[in-house]
Amino acid sequence: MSMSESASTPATSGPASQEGFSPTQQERDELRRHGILLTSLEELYNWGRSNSVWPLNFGLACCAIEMIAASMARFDIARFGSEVFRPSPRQADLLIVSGTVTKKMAPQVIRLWNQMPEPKYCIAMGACAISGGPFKQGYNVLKGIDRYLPVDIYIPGCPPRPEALLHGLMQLQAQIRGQKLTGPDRPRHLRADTGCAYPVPEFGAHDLEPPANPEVWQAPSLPRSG
Amino acid sequence: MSLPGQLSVLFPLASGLGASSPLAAVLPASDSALERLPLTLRGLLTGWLPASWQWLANSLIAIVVLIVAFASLFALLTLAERKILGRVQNRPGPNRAPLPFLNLRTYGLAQPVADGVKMLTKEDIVPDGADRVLHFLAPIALLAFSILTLAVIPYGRLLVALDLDASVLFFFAAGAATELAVFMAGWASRNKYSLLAAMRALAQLISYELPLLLSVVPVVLMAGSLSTSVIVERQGEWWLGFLPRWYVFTPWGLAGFLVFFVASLAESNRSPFDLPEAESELIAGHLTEYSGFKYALFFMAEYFGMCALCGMAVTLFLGGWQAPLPFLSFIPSYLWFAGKLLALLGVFMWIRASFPRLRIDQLTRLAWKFLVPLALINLGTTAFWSLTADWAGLLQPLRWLIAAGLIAGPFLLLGRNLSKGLGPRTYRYAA
Amino acid sequence: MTSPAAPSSFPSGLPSSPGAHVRAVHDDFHGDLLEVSMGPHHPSTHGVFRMIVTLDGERIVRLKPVFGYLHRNHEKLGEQTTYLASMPYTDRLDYLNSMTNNWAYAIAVEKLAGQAVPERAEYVRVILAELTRLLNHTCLAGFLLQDTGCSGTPLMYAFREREKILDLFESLSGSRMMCNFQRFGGCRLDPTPEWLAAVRQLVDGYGRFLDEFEALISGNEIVMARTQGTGVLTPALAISAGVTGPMLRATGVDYDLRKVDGYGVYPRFEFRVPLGAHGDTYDRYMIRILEMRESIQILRQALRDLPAGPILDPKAKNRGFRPKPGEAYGRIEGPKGEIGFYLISDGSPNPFRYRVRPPSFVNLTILEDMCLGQTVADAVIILGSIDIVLGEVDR
Amino acid sequence: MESLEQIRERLLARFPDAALTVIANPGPAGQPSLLVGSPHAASIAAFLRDDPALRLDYCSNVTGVDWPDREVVETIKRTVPPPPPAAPADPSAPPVTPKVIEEKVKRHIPGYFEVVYHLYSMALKHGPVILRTRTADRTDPASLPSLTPIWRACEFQEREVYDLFGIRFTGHPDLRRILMWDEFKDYPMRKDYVEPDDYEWEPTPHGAVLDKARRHYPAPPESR
Repeated sequence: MSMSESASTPATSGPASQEGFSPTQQERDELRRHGILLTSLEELYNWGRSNSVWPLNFGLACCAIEMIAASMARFDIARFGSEVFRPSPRQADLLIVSGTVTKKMAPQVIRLWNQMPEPKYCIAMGACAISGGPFKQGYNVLKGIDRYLPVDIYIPGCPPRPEALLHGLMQLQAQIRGQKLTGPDRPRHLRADTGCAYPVPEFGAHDLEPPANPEVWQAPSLPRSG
Repeated sequence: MSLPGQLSVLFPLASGLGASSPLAAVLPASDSALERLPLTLRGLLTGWLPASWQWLANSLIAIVVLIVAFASLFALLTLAERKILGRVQNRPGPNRAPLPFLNLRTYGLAQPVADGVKMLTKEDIVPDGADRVLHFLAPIALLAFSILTLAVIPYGRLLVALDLDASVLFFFAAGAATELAVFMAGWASRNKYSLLAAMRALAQLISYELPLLLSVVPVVLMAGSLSTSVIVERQGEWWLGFLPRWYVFTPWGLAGFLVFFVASLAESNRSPFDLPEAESELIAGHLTEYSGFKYALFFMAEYFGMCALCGMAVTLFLGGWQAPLPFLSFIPSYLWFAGKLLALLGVFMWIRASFPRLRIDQLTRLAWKFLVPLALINLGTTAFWSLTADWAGLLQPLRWLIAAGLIAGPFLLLGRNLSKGLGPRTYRYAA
Repeated sequence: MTSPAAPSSFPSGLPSSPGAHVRAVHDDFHGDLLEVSMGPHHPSTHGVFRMIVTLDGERIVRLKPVFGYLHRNHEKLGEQTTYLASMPYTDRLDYLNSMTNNWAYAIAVEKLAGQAVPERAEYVRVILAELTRLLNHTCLAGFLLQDTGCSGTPLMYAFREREKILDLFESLSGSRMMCNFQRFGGCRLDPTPEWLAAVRQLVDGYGRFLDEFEALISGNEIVMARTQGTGVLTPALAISAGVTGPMLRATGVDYDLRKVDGYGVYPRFEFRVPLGAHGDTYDRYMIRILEMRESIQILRQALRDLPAGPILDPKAKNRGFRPKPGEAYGRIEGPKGEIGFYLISDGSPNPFRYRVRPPSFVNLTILEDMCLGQTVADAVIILGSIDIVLGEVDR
Repeated sequence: MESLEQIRERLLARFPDAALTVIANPGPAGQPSLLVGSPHAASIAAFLRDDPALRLDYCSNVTGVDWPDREVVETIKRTVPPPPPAAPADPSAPPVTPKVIEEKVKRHIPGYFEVVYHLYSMALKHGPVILRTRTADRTDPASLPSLTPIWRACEFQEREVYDLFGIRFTGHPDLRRILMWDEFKDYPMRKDYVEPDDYEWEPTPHGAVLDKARRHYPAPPESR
């Protein structure tokens, strides 16, 4: 504790430096500059999994080509340690929903997600995966994968440029690094109340049944009359 | 001057290096301190123990050192492989992962650590209806057999964990058992892709076991011993005082080395023979249903197997820990071994970055119709080489010519047969 | 199997429900067969395509393709929007070749409305279409080799060239992949001299890239062993099955719409049509390589002869566009084969019927015929050599 | 290549009782088509494929069209005869010209399904010849002969027409749904298809979308 006080930054004067010391990232960086390492298992864990995000080798539509382009020499997703595109969901950490999810494909996407081991992350890449995009009015197009899956990062664009995917990946890494492993907002796989398997919709006579997973997604209500 | 006969029976090694050898003067009379460094360190650790306990303690230390050394080599190799692949493909490769807690970017050196942390903490999934016991045992068995093979390789003049009389036999016996583990993994996963991969793996590994073994027999024949240490010692002489007498620099040795190298590519499931985990065909093959640390164990075992086979290739054909030139002998032998090993591993990675994959029938055809006959012919050539050991003067080049012809002729014939009907084509254009 | 109309005479009684996953079948074949579902998530199905493969050991005894995992209702949406609003949707049909899709649609609408196109626009269209052909064939070669198990190296070099072409597209149209560049009666924008100089530079360097690619790959023994003699297609079957594009020409049938229809200004250029003799995977690969060399020739001539003038017909009307009632079928030689648009107008701003004739969907008809008796590993590269893009197959 | 009329003449000579109509194309494309009655469609297709002068060996495009019932308002020019002169005609008067009046006539055209085939010849490099077959009405099950036995290219395209339009092709070897899943009951490319209501509010001033929103939220939710 005395060390943190010696690093005379304004941040350390807060109540955080009293009991139950949990320094913020800024405080940590400041301490690091003074040669003091503050660490915990939590930080090691988050550091490890944020720097080794292996995506599933899974492409849906147009965005998949840009996803491939992001792993190619010009953009080289390998710099972030993410070029290990695993073909089997068992070894993947990240599901990049790259393209239009049709109703015929949606159950398979959810099955793939269920087959991935925790901790796992989901990126909705492109307008179609976010909301159905230009094909939203189509009868066979799912209006956003977030109706069935918990999405961590949304990358807009039609299709997003490879740089956008890299940015999304970096945002995901930052999100992982910021996670607290205890407390009410701990990640999904450390909670007892949420299951890791999501219900797979059935093919109905006219539509998928159910059309959305109510635990993940609620239909927005019309915010104005009319 | 020469050692008493009794002693030379007791110490075959010593007699090989005996003062009767005209090259004894070139070799260092005694090992340098650097050469003895590993033993000195071990002595510091176990020297205080009673003599009867020392043997056990030394063995334990050897085991721990082997595992730790190769586990860290594995970590480095994964990074090296990604970097080499990146270099071949005109891109930087992993270079971000900052060192933990320091935010220091060191060319991605921390990448394997991050991967390791993540792998350790991943959820372990066993599919419904899978054979849980075998599913659990397969990676462990594979790793165990791979580590066993590492035990008999002489890493330096004084460094061999298990110096058996028949260590070559031991090596291939333990290595062959890995096939069982791969099949276990494929069968226990209850996945059709895994099963297909397991069948492929069996067909492939058994096919290549034969040329692998047959390519070693000439070495055993020439060295007159099944002990890896002796085989390395036998390669420690010099032609004309400066050309190393490694077996790879003889016609039969070169052919044997190439057969061994190709077969070991196949035995370690490396491209272009990575059919059991052919990504574009069988998802991830026998690894399809493995997640988390079990998958990491498989990965590790694959690299251990690769290291073991490369180490064996170095031992059998590339002179083991011997220095390539007499005046370089001051560098400790284990460094020479490490250098040769890393170079061979680099070739493995280079090949992986360059070649497409064979089909399973072409793969087995290559083994049975090309490598096995070639290895057998090589065996005959070695016999000729052995019989003509006393040819001297003008007969010496003749001996080389005959041996080279004995191998090159069948090589060309068999190779032509292998690629029958294939070739570049010419195309016509519409009028 | 819920479809009521499937007759029992068809050899396949396989369940087509995507819910029915892999299972072993025992029927009239000897021995035990293994039924494997490849896809819709599989590393080498080029998207969300599914093949239900029945295997005897590694040999394929039956292969049923399953489509529709990317059925995005393109035709329905096309009938719900105006003629011009469908143009960006055509970009997303075959998302590697937006420029040729645009052109095929523009040609169909121009036929429907009797719209003339200025000469400069025709030349620019040829330039863009041939650049697209280079792009598509380069990527195809890369993906095909990826399917044979190269660890990404040929694909990386193919994508290096793709990025160069995409840079050109981006600087011209503002978008890398979804260019939305053609209009009814010309093009959206006029290329600048700097852009044309950049194209010239790319075209001059492309031959060298092809030489390098070929030196490393076309003569590689493993590539030849894998591709020669696999997936043989006979000319008679190819014609009957409506196979078009490089796949048809690899069987030796001389049918190139650039020569047959002579649309645009293609009759003014000198180029040859390479023909294969064996109809196997290697021929399909080599025909594409040779076509790229011809494309370079066309590009050189088009860049040399590019006339001045308007890029868009001044009388063209793209907004509030209402063609007279009637119908038209317009087609061009896309990189994957004949891409056509069939339009029926009833005089309203929206097409009454909007139909895409997708080359890769029709080319898939003979997938099973080509794969029977081959191994799983062959099926993967045969599929790769057909050159499908699921956006176009399922629409 | 011969004109479509000539082809029709030759076909009629071969198949005297076939129903063959040339449908003109009013647009500038100039692609008329040949309407073929169902009973003879397969034999006519085989004739077109094998005839040495035509050799239409390549069926490029197969598609369905849904023509719903429509009311067509046609403008018909009618000559009205001059009214009979009430008075004895004055011979010097100018002759009464017949009067042409335009009147609008409503005509009801019953709906039908149509399948269009675009045929080309790879051997002789000509085309297209456009074939059409029609159902009598729009009632289910609509059924038309399959041309897959003549051209393999029709196999998947006819399956697609079956999937999206609900036209059953008799003689098709493997008529299953191709794009939609098997449990699906509707035929989405029909003009009267109503898609499932999974509408989601989106901030757009687009008229059609707002209409849809009104249908989806019948009563406006309580104001906030």
